[in-house]
Amino acid sequence: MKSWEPKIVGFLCNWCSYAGADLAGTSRREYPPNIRIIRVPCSGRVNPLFVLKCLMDGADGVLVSGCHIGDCHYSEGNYYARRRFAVLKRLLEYLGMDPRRFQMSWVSASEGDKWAKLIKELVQEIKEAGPNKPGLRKRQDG
Amino acid sequence: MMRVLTKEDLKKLINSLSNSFEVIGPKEIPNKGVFYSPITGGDELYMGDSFAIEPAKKFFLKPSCAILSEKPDGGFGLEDVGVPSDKRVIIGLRPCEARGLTLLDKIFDAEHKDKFYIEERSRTTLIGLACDKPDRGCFCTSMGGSPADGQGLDAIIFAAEGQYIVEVITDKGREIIGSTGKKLDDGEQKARKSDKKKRHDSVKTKITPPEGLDKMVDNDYWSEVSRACVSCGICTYLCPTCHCFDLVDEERKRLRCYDGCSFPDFTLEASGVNPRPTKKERYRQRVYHKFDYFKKNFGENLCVGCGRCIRYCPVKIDIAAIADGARV
Amino acid sequence: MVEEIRSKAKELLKTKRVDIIIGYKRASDGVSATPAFVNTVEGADELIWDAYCTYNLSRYLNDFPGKKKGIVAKACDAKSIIVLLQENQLRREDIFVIGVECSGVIDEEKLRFGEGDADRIQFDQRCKGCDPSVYPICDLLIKDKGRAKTPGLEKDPYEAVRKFEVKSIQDRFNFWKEEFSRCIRCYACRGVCPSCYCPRCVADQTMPAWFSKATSFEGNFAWNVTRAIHLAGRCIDCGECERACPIGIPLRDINKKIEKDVKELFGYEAGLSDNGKPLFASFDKEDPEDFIR
Amino acid sequence: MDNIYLPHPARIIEVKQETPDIKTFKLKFDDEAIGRSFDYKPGQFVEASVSGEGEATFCVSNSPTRKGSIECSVKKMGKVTQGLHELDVGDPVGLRGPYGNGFPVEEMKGKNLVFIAGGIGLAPLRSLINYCLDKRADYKTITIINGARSSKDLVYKDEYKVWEKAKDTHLHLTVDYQEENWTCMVGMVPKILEEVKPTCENSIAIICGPPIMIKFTMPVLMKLGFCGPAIITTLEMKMKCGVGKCGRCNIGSRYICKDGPVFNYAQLEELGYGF
Repeated sequence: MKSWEPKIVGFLCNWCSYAGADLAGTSRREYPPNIRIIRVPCSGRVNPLFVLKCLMDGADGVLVSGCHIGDCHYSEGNYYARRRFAVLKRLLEYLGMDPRRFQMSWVSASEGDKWAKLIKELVQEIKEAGPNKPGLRKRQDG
Repeated sequence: MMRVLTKEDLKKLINSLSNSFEVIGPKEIPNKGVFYSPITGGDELYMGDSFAIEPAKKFFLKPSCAILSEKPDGGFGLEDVGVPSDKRVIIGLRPCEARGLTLLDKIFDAEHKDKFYIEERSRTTLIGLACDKPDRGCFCTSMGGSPADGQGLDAIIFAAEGQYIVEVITDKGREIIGSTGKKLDDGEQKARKSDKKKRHDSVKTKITPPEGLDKMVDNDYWSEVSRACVSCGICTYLCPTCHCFDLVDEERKRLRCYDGCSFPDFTLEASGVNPRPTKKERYRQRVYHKFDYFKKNFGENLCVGCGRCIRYCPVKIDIAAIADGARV
Repeated sequence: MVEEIRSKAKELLKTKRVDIIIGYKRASDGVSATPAFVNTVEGADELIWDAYCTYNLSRYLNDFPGKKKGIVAKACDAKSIIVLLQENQLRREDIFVIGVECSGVIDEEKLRFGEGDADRIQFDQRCKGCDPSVYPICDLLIKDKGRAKTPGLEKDPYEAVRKFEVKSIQDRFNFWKEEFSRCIRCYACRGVCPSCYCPRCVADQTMPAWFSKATSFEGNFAWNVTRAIHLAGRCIDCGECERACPIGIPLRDINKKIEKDVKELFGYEAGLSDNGKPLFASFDKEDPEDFIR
Repeated sequence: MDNIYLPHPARIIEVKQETPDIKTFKLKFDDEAIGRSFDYKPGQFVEASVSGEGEATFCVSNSPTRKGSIECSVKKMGKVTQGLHELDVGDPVGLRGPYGNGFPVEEMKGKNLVFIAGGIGLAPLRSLINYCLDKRADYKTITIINGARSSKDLVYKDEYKVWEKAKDTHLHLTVDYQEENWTCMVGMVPKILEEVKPTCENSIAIICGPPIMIKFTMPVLMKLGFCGPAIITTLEMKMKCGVGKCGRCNIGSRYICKDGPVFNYAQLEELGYGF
């Protein structure tokens, strides 16, 4: 049996975090390939349902990443996201979801290094948390 | 055949059944209520007066049940899914629920036989528990049942002064009860009749099932009685005879899940058209299905008077009173 | 009180101030109450008021489009109305709120169905955290002169939440797994909730299907999280969802947790004012972000 | 025991874009023996499964007299139909059926037939029209009134020429509003029906289309002298199981999937419903 590798879904805002991840790539920063990126216009676009769907459909971790406060391309999208996910994060923990599985970050377009470091840490943390198998479903690996 | 079991006998019986049967019975969860669930020992069985919240229907028509699965090799194609074949006994279900199953048989064990229902039925023995204290929601005697009725059961237990009198009805029941306990003597046998009558008379709520509902389809009565409805699925999901379902594809499986006429989405078409657009049509559908359509097709009302939909309706809509009051 | 409610209802209907009165009437079991929708002066005589009137009637306010509605409202219903006004679901001029001073409603689950027990009224747990003196939206308040049995405010309404928060993650998971496993997805929690008014709930959507329709752990967990998160900053803790739940999931525990967090994090409380933006439609530049990396 | 919900594997052998949102799929069972034994009447339907999406009900739109494949015309609407539209020739689907009662082709023998269709409502009627044309001697005059919102919403355009040329057959095409280069009729179906004035003498009208069209066409048919049993329709409702169990397609005490979908107006009135 091949060793388990976590699957992480990342919702990245188009203007900062996606560009930051891109920068990490173009400047050849190394980081683990466990993250699947979904580009969204703004972290404010991310619905708590997106996160929930990922976690219920078998993702081991979810990351929502956007511009630093004050830098939002749409002025205030990330302020809304911050509120929303503060509540969701606490709720998921209350219901027994491992806090490492849902994370949020601000990564700007120039922070390629931060991105690479963040993903390294994230993957490590989720590896420690182990596979996400809430209802002990038989998951389709791959 | 009638036998007398002490409490100890019943416990022993259940413990011994566990070897060769999957045993299911009412279990009490503190502050939540009574639920039918697998029983591992006689001590777990709840034989009190409270009724289980969910009817025993859930073991024959499961809330969600895989009926097809995609081929395991990842290739396309739907495959049949098996039904477990080990023998099962449900102990302590109420006569109304067993009667409900006899009505469901008319749907699922008829033209186009539904193997999931039929196989679950045939692997299960039903040992009923006669009711001692019907509550205000019960109206089984108006629907052709009785707290002591054996219809659809393989055996029925009557709790009597610290012991249990078991009436064996079918061979399946005999297989379970066998020679447990003592034989009931002849004098006692006669007393059973008056006990049954006493139980029958203990159901206080009485209604007259409606006739000729088809003449009042457009009546305002239906908007009046359905106004408080919150369009939830309690009445249909907890009903021992409601059997509507949805087919959904999930996780490489096709599942049959409960669905009900009270939900607006039940009949909503992809085009946006909904033939039952308001609570009036939806609630009327439920009453008509029970007291008109089913009667036209099968000669009986699709209601056993168990009272669950009345007891658990979040806004106390009372189908007994509504059916009773539906007069042209 | 009952007489006052009836005469006010009659007056409102007679003067055409409202077209319909949403109140309570006796249910068919002769003990409990059921919602009443009165549109005639004579009909107002069936209105009642007592501890069995547990429902949050503001749920029905949008069932009568284009009509002027009068509503018999307890403290919790009044708060719900505030939330509905704040979210532009109602027009203030379309409603007339008859506030009724409430001393707490009965806990039906402690009673055998259809059997009253007026002497030993056990107030519902939810009433213990409620301050029934808050009636900011009422056009009229009918006072309870014989009010004696006020359940009284709990010292710390979040005590249970705090106790649960410190449990281990595995304990918390196991607890909710067990509770959610009984969920039959009847959506009664949604049905009775005044704030669950979406024309098409995400649970019913098929394109995409947001979560499993089956009564699997995943489906039940996702539904209960979704219900709760959609009520964040909107739930006024009327506790109707928990009461309606036939299989007894402690939904109020989840609502309370969010209520507590929202208060702690953003100093926000639902149902206090109909001006001002809802929680998630607003932000503060200083909102905490210690969880963000 | 057999699983009544189990579909037979089949494949798409041809896809035709009828209108911007309607495609006709030609389907063939993988197992030829099943294909040969798949016997159906015009008006019956099948349940088609799309991998991962689910199952939906479609009427068979080709005539049983032209066997070899099963054709279904599908309008892109919900989850399953969208999934189907994404499929191409060679892709697998699942099929079970046929279900339902179908049109009373025997009772219709020796009668004049008036077909009234709106939009995709022509699909079940196309099966019946071609069936009747293939057994032309059994039926008298055939009148077809087919309407659509615009000319690009008309389905089965290739077949109009054949229908027009068939013996004693009259085709009336109509669109809701006048268009460039449109030479046929203009106006809603009820109005066209009034203009065409088919005789009610020894006639049967078969109508299928959106509810609103049926609502306004009924009075016209009545005025022309058609009575209850002589007006036939095929009903459409959300269906899931196809075998009278899942409970959503009740119309009165009948199930559309099991006892229908074809009813005449007299039967529907008896059930307490109009069209």
